[in-house]
Amino acid sequence: MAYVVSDGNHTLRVEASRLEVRPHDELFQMEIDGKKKIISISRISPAHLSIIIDGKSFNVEVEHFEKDYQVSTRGEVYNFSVVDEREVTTSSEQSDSGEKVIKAPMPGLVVEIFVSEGDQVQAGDTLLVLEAMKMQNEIAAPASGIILNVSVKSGATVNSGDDLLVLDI
Amino acid sequence: MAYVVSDGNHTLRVEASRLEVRPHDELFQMEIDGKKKIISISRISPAHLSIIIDGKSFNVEVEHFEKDYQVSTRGEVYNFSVVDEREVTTSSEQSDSGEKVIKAPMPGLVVEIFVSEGDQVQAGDTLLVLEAMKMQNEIAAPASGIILNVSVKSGATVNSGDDLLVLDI
Amino acid sequence: MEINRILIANRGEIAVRIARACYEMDITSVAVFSEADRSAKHVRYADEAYEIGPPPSGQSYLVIEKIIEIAVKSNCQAIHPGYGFLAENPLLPEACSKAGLIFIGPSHQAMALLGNKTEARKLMKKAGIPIIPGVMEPLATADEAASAAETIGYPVLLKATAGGGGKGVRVVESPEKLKSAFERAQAEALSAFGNSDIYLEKFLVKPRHIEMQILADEHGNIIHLNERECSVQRRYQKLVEESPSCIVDEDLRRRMGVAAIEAIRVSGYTNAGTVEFLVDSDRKFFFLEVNARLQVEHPVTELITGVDLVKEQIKIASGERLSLKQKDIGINGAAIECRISAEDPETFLPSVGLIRELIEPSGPGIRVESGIAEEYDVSVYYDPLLSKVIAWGKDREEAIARMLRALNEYKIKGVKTTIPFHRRVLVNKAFVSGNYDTGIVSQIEHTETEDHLEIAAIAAAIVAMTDEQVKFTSNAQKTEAWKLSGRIYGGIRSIGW
Amino acid sequence: MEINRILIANRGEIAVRIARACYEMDITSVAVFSEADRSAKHVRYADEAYEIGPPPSGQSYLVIEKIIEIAVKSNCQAIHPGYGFLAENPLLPEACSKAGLIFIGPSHQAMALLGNKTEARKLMKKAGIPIIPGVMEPLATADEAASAAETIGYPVLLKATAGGGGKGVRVVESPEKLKSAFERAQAEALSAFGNSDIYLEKFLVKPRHIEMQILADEHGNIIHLNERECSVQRRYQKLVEESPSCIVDEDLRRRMGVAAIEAIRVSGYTNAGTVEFLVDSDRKFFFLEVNARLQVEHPVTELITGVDLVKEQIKIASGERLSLKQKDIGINGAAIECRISAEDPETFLPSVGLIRELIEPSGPGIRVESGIAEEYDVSVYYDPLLSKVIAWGKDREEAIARMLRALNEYKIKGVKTTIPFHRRVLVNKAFVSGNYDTGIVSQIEHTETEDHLEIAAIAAAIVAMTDEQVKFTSNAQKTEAWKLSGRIYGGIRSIGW
Repeated sequence: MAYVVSDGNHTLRVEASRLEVRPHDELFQMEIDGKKKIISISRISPAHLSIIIDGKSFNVEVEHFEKDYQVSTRGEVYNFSVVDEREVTTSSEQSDSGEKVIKAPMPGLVVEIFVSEGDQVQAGDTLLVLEAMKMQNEIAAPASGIILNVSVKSGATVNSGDDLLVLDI
Repeated sequence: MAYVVSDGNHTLRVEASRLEVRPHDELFQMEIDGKKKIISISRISPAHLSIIIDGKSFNVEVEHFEKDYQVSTRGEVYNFSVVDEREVTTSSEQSDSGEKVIKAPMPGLVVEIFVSEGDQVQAGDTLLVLEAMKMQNEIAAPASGIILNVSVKSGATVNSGDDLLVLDI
Repeated sequence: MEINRILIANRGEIAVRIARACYEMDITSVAVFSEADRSAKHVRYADEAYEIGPPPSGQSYLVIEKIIEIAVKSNCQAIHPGYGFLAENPLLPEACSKAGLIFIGPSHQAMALLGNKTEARKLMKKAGIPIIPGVMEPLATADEAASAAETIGYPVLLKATAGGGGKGVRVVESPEKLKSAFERAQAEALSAFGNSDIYLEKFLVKPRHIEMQILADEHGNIIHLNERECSVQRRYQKLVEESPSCIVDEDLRRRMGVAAIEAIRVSGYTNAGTVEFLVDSDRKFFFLEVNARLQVEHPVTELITGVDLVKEQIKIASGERLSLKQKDIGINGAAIECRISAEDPETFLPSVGLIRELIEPSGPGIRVESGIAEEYDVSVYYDPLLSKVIAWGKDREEAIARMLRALNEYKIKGVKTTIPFHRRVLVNKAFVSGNYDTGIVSQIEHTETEDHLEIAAIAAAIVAMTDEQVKFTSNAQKTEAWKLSGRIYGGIRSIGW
Repeated sequence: MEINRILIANRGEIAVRIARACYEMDITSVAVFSEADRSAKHVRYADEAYEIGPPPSGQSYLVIEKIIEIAVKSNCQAIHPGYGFLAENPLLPEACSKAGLIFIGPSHQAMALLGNKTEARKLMKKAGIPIIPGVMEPLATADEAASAAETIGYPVLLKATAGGGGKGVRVVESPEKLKSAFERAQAEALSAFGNSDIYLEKFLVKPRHIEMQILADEHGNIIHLNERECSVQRRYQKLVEESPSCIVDEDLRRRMGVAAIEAIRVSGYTNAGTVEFLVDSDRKFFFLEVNARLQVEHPVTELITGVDLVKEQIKIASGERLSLKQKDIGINGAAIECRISAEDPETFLPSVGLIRELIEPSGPGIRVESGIAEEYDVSVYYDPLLSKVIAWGKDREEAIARMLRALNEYKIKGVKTTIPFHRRVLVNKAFVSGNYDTGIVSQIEHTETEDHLEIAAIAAAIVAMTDEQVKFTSNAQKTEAWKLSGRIYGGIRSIGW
């Protein structure tokens, strides 16, 4: 299996095949950007791997939601997208102009909304206030544009990732 | 469901029925030796229960192997047998004379055996030496009697609960 | 009066901290909990626990009548409020004394006096303690605030008179931003404290936030237990605290101690409290406020003095005289605390979810005060503070090294936490040098590291490959009755980010 | 010579302890592991880790050539042996110096001298340090031992000359038991140390076991770091240790310190070491032996002195002068350690199995040194010591209260542990009074308690009822690939008791 792992700045091609399942670990043959390595993996828990590679020992924590991975090791945190190589060629590119959906960055209560459909806003303008964990958080416009749609009402409870507004930029 | 719970010195009849499954706990109606109580159970993990009963809060840890239960709470440890009431009447009593099987109290290596079939031994005599975790443990006769059978050989590795010898007492 | 049963009117790590002190003193601890907290650590830790209402704190942890009722019914002699919630609400000590209960904290009169920040400033000014220029009365409208700000000069600081913990606080750099900030501060103050009063003061540029820990018994004895440096703040919320402070020498410590003891004396304050000061670049100090409660950061003081502040609080509340004299209080080594919150370490946005894996640090010099456990559900209802790590070292350098080790050992899976932020603070040059001020957080950048990029990519690929090969059947889901879902599905489903 | 890479020739909690010190000193830690230890905590904690052989220690952790080979290949400058395994085998320091590696401990000459208990006793006798009457030469046969015992008078003690840690030790009350005991001691000594030599000495009735911690640099500077009381023993295995000792006053401490420093001086010993004494009921002390290594119980000394002994070991090994003088060493409060072993708390028989749930204590004054984690497999191959809990208090009473709290918080599911035993020690009247001797363990009874019998019975019935209703399908077992079996099946299957 080969995967394309990208953190936005770097894209790595990682090919992995399981060589051997042993009582206390599994051996994998890895090829990363052309370099071949044999590594030992012990999966301590679903999110927690012990990796030994060339004698170096790493505790690595991996959490993911679909293709979005967060990987931590030795105090460093990486946010990756991980895609099966076979899928890469068929995936289309996302546009970065036009409609921009502003999503709730956290669960909370919509305290106040400052804009309505059709309003012209500048980048940085406060669009609405979301209260969570007793803090009032101002949600600002990521770019200048026109409000196409307001998806929530004042007083509503939203979950992380829920649509708040749509902005035409 | 009713269970007969015994620690050797005390035998309690415990009847339990689930009243309600709530988002954060379950309510049970309990009857213990005739007294009725409603209790709240939150099962933190398979072996770890939080119980609130009349406002008293208990962390209780329960481990079991078949009908043998070990229950710990507030630093106290209880060893119970727990039997479904319907089974109690049909179970027969165990004899405590005649053949006594001496089992390995822990996994280990049989270092030396001091007795053979037919030997007469006194209570407290060393029968064999079992090495585990670098300590040599002398296994002594629990009572006087005659060795009917020696089930292991010197140098053998045994698991906890394996038969070592049979003694006629 | 001997205290042998205490109701803890709080939750989270501080409720566990207080229950621990009770255990060590052979006192029965009684917890209260909202419906959402049935399985929380403080409920499991306490000897007794009573449900107090629905999840929102306004219907549970903030309802004085319910707390008093449970305390009376469960035969408690005393209530410990912790910090936050009702800790600085004078109605609780007042209700306690009406119900014949001991409040483990100051009298309601002293609390009311100090809780009104403008009254407190007037009192301290009269007592000769230096204060920051500002308006002493609550401001009725944004316009009133605007004219006061013009007089004092920008930048100014808006603060809730009933405030604390960074809530209802806004810094305003220029006139056009005043109105919106004033309204936000009012709304936040109302939501957090049930009181929307806002006052205003001069905003000191790059000050250090240094506070003195006090113990005062009911017989007139007052001592201080050295300073805490709390300048690592974001939005007036402390993130890292340490003791001793790098800029406080013997002389400054003595002078701030005298001022702090005087502030406590003139306000008739008893029990544990903290006098907060701002210290400017000339090492002049200004009275800020008195925190009329045990503070989040009290453990750093405990580690360098050997004094258990919660036990001292209980002893004072039971009428005992302080057994400690000022000369008994020394400084042994250095201690640092990091507050671990369920927040994104870059944006500080809250993160909620189920704690799926938890490995806490330990070893030489490390103490953890935690309110969480595996399977604990971090909800939107309460403060995001999960736990605190406190490191002790023979000197500050050793304390920093140990804290870095502890942060490296600490694994909390299921929610995002501020652990990566704290690592950046601890290696920040200004922090390491000790020469920093309250502006330090804005200078701490997220430096992209590539050291372990390859290993991280390999791990991600291994997990992607393995998880594709493991198919769960619907049968396995039946075990959800045991709430094992977090553990079983942890590798393929993530909640909280 | 600066040390920046250290190979840790050990496993379990002590390997983690040493790796933690390396982390704090910015030194790369290199672990070795047997096949059975691939997932062990010390392997995951270290920066690098190399497999060293099959599970039995004779084929892995005890193979000097392999350890030296890995140290050289991985560019280490030094080897830390921990305690146990090769820690007191002079062949390791000898092999180190041949390979150009630093051994973090004494020279092989000093170790060989002190490792031979009979030679050590002769040396100390010559230096004027009081010793216990006994035979100074290894005894060739049981008959030889019998005649020596007749001369000295029963009871006598058989001890391995290469010994330590209670292995190869037997007390013999009467002549008829001598032969069997002698043979058992020889066999145990051979298995544990590769050397079956046994010597014999007078067995003091009800002595206290008190030892002095020493630091000695390579420039002739030697200091002691107070005593440790280690009288809570079973089969010469220490179970609970504390510092300071209740019977050591300033004068006795000074005199034992002088004797200990002299013992170290005359043996040319460097690095950290411990001089063990027996103290009789008249508070006369007798030299027992020098432990030529870091000891299991070193943390109690660290907590009352603030000195990190592992860091000091590394600094001494790199040739530094001691930065501490005798006058810098004080006593701050009191500390107690409990050794938590995978053993039945009544019979002390070993217990093996998978750690299914682990909750470690923390909070004020509590330190844990642990070699285990959830999913860790406690195997039959190694010492049953899982971890150590160390409690600090401003006085002994507070340290005991905190230790009881910590033991109450500590949850290890999957194996039996000695935690219940330790609880009984800590509430034992003789222990609490401080007036106890090495016979204390035999007086600690398992008192049947009925306080929580009903609640325990209710919990058992609930689990019985719930588990009958939960049926696992064979599909669920497929998830065993993730080693989740312990967690998933934990409630219905038990391994280890």
